[in-house]
Amino acid sequence: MRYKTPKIASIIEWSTLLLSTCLVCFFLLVVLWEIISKGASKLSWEFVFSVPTDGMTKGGVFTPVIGTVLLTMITALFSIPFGVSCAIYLNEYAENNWLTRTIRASIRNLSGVPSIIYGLFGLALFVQALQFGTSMLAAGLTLGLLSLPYIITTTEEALVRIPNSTREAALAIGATKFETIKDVVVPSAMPGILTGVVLTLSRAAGETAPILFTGAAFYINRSTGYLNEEFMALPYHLYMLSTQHQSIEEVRPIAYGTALVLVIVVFLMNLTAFYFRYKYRKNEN
Amino acid sequence: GNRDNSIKMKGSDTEVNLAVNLAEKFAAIDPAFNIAISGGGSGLGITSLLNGQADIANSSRPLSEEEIQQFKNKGIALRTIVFAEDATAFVVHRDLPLEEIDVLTLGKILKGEIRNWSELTTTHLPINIYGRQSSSGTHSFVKKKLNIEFSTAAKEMTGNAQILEGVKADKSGIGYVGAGYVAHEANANQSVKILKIKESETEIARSPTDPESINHRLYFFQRPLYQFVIEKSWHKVKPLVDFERSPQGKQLIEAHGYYIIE
Amino acid sequence: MRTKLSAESLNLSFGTKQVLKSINVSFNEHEITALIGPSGCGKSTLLRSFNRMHDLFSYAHIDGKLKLEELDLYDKTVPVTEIRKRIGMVFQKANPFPKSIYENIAYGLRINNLPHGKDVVEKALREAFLWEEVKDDLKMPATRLSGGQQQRLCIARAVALRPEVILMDEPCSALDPVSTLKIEELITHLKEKYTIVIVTHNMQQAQRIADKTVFMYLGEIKEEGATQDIFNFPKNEVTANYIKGQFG
Amino acid sequence: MRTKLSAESLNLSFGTKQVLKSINVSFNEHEITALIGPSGCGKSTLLRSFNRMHDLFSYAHIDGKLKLEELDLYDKTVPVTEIRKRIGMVFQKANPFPKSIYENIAYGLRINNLPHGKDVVEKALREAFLWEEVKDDLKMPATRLSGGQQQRLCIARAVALRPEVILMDEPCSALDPVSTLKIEELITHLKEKYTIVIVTHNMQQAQRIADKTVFMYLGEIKEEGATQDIFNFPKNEVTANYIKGQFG
Amino acid sequence: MRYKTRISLDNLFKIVFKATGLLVLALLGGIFLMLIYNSFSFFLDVRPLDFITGMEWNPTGKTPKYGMLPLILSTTLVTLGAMVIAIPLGIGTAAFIAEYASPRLKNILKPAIEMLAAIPSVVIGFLGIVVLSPRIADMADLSNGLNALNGAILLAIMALPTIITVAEDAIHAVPNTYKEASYGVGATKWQTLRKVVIPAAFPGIIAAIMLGVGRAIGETMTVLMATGNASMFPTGMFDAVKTMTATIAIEMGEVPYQTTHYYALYAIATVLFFMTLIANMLGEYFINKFRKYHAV
Ligand SMILES: Nc1ncnc2c1ncn2[C@@H]1O[C@H](COP(=O)(O)OP(=O)(O)OP(=O)(O)O)[C@@H](O)[C@H]1O
Ligand SMILES: Nc1ncnc2c1ncn2[C@@H]1O[C@H](COP(=O)(O)OP(=O)(O)OP(=O)(O)O)[C@@H](O)[C@H]1O
Ligand SMILES: [Mg+2]
Ligand SMILES: [Mg+2]
Ligand SMILES: O=P([O-])([O-])[O-]
Repeated sequence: MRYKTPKIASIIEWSTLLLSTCLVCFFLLVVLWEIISKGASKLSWEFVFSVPTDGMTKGGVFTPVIGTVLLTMITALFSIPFGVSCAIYLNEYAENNWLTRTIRASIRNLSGVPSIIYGLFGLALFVQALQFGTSMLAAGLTLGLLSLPYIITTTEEALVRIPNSTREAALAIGATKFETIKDVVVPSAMPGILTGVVLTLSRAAGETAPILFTGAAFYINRSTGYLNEEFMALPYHLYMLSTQHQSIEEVRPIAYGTALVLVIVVFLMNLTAFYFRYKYRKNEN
Repeated sequence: GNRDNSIKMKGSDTEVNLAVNLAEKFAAIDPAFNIAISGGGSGLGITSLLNGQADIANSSRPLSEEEIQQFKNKGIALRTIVFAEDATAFVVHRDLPLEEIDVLTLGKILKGEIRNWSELTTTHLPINIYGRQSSSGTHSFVKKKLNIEFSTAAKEMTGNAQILEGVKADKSGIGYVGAGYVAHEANANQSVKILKIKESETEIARSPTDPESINHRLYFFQRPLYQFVIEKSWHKVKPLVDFERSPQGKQLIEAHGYYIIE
Repeated sequence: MRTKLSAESLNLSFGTKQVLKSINVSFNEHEITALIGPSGCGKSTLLRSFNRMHDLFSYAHIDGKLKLEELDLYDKTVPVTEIRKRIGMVFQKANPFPKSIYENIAYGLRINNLPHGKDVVEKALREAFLWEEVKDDLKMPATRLSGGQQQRLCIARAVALRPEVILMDEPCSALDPVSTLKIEELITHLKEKYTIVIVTHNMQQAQRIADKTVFMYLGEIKEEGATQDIFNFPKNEVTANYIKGQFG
Repeated sequence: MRTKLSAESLNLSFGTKQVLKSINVSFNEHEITALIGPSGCGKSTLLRSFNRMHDLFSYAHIDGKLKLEELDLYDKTVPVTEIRKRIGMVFQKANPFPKSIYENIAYGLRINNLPHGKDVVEKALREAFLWEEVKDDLKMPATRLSGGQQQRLCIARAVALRPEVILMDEPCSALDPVSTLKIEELITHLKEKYTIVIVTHNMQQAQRIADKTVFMYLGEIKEEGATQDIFNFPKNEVTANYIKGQFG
Repeated sequence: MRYKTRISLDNLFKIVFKATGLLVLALLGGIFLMLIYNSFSFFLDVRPLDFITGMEWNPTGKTPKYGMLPLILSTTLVTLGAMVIAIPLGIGTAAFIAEYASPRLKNILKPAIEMLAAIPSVVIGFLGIVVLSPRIADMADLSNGLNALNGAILLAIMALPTIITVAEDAIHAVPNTYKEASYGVGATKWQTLRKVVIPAAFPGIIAAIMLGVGRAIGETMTVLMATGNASMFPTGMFDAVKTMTATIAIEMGEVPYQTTHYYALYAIATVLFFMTLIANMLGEYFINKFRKYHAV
């Protein structure tokens, strides 16, 4: 009988947490069910590999798929090296003084800056000042900029978690600072870094606001993949199909199909990264 | 900079679907043809021309004085093409007991002076206005034509289609869209009702889907659809414009619910 | 006996708290010096200042002259890795890399351009008397080892590199007497080639292996000298009390 | 003497590696039992299984009966916190919370609804002979203390709660002889009220304070009995060798 | 590798890291400068006070009105609604996953949450149009479900994964030794969670909430698609609202450069920027207060 109170209390405590988890899962299931059940009928290789036709009321989503893939590649190529280096600089090199703290605070703050503001900045910097025009390159770099603070913050969080004694261990055997970082600190922090990068990139791939003014087009008739041309992207395509297209009702199945493809593309990216992370962890053990 | 054979077309949401279809058909004839088309509203198209981000702007309104000046200041020469005639349709829910409306009353509704359908009909519902965003040529066209300011309660939908969606579901909604968006509504099972417009209480109400009225320029909200082309890009755009004017192009335009007036 | 490592009027403070007070000390080549003193007196801090581990803390202020032979350890033109390569360290709390047992040894060898084959790793683990226990689990994360095993791993890692000086901060604290004796044997063996400084709380250990003993108290060096002298004829009263405390 | 804590045919493995093999052992009330044995033999693992610290590792498989008086420690209906409240623990590697020194002590008191004023904290720190060294830095993060200071802090934290059983995993490994003696005094003093199990590598320490000694080897208990008997008349050859300091 | 090479590599990378670090900082700093420069131009035309406290937003009217109070209010309404839902759910779920879930369940839940995070905002907005808003309209007997509530629920769903993942990572990263120490003094799991684990993971949790709020405030597509976009003064969760982000998205494309309206949109962006700044600075404050104990 001594344990009665704690037990009931702990059941209540436990179920509060369980309930919130269930609710979150419910949200996910609703979203997935809606998209899969309504989009599945459209989904086929043909849908993915054919271009939109008949004023986008028929055909598939090949053009936007290509656009999104290329766009994400530009984003990754820009943001990962710069983001990770910047985090390493801040955490391993910069002295922990007020300046660094201010910079860190600013970067944290920048990860809360609305993505549309990055769109404005991309417009001003890449489209206008650097004369890239509304183009794949401008949009990709804009998304890259948007991703930077996230990558920096998550990378830094992962780095901070490595205890100093681990760094000391490497330094004490004569490793240079760079070697310590490359061989000990970064590998130990890798799962955290990877998680951050993955989440950031999949987010970037699904972003619409920053590419609104920097290069996304309602329609292009051929996907040439040139960096200086406008492009179609899956998220923008879905936005257009669900709000702008002439016959929203008629293209709704295509919209669902597009949503499903977009979700699949993003999930595939995540799975690839999960795989890397899993492999990494296995190696570590 | 753009590659030589690649065209950027931006602007009117009213025209964008038509433009896509035209481009698609033309691309079948000329495989080297390469175009990117975006909507966003006439204002967006014109601004993009100014900013060097487009070769053609589709516009459902003429250039404003201010814009003409801006082009002059920047030293950008334009060609103006009128390629079709549009009739802006006002739509309400199909259950609303209202068939026609005069311009003055319509203005009051859009201004927010008349706030309840009970003032016009037997329905007791507050009026919901489904409008367009300010970059819309249609938006400024209606505003100018009625000489009003829109009520701030008006929802700003980002495209014609969203307005239709809204009105379809909303028993108390009213909205406006280009003719192309209701072309099929006239005969199909009518998910929205197209209001007939009369210029004053006494005149005949006319429908935007009635070619007769349009051809005689009798519908109150009728207007030309423009394309502005940057002179410098004219050489690459010309084949497309020629295609629009070909019989096949004209046929497409009409099939989309717009009109050709010679 | 040549002086290998020395500190001259070394003062060190963390923020406003002074932890080392005008330390003058030198450690001879081919000798083992024991550093003893009550907990918190600054032994680890002194040891760490020789291979510049305090560089990691911006709030640590250090002044004085520290030298490895004629080399000024805090000279800006001397690469710190060079120093750390020549001065190895075993930390008070075992800090294996979060990598496999094998990698823990191989890594240091590899970056220092030393042979790093399986045989070398095995030899190092054997020297620290760890081989038998781990030979089947070389791929296991080192963090899963028992406390004493981790400590021996860290000793193996440091010794494998054959630095000129080895600083050991209580290397046997988590070890049973048998392993301790074996490690002591290793240390004694190593002294023929290297300079060794060892922090220990174990007075018998100090007497067994140290040639010289340094007694620290509240951030100062109270007494130093040949081990036998310190333990049998302490000059300073504090030293005497401390040493008696342990026999008493 | 009543049996307070006991294990009956306890087997424990990490993955496929068996670390404890059919352990049968009991610890008496008001007695100090020393647990000795070479590094890696399973002492920490045994200790940790009494307050269910292996629950944290999914790859640990445990079976057998562990009891606190008549209470089955692995009974699903018994809240594990209840067990841990009654069985205190001092870990082998000092693990202060990343909080201030003061909070390190006050925290445990607070969540157990014990008085947790400044005076209680002071008393606990005094008992572990840490007060004088930290009284001006109570707000400093405990992670900045020296190794031995951290260890004493952890002892203070555990002892402050006055659990029925105190498990200590090498509580004095990082301590100098003087502090060690004082901690031993504290432990001897505590045994009047509590049951104490202590892992130690220090044979003198075991002889000084333990009533009973248990010798472990390769995951098994080789011998147990009154401390004097074990050290003077070991029955088992392995035990004898270990105590004599010759092995392998 | 030869010793010289190693040292020069070390030096090289020191410079590389520093240079990239500074470049990134310069780029990100550029955002700030751009905002300030353009807003400054705006305030040459319009009084700041009129801008902040003006009750009407109508830049294209005959007499343009640049009052952004209704926009601020709309954004606040939607974000607050979203956070009321997302913060407790998020932290609860994070704690559940980190502390209670069996390894097997965890292996299902974590990827599930990451999946939810991966779902693009435009998809959520789309579902807001086709699934949620009709339900809301039905239940509340409205003609149209495109309103603040619709937006808030959608934003909550979108902020949740961010909050959960980051908070869970933080909770999980709390070293076992702290938990052992707490269990060692007899704390219950719940007590340990609340008094040791959550405080130890506090910076991460604050970061989680911050990222969540940031995502909600900054989200453009969902609100653009799902909240109705009426620039009138919002009076409740059932009103159609036009948030600051949606205003920028709708109006940016059309405005000619270097006009008052153009600057006005940058001014909105600046206000948005400062809203997030305030939230984040509060977060920073707590983080620093706590980080002290994580040193060494
Ligand atoms: N988490 C773990 N995973 C796998 N193996 C482990 C784990 N913890 C301990 N072991 C192994 O179990 C054995 C016993 O470890 P334990 O920590 O109990 O030793 P110990 O007697 O306390 O040694 P020491 O005196 O060195 O601390 C060792 O071989 C160790 O490598
Ligand atoms: N990073 C730090 N910040 C502030 N004070 C510190 C720090 N490191 C050590 N100290 C303080 O400096 C003094 C000396 O610490 P040090 O670790 O050198 O002691 P020690 O002689 O090694 O003790 P022990 O035998 O307990 O390990 C102690 O009072 C300790 O609290
Ligand atoms: Mg020390
Ligand atoms: Mg142990
Ligand atoms: O899209 P618009 O035709 O109204 O500019």
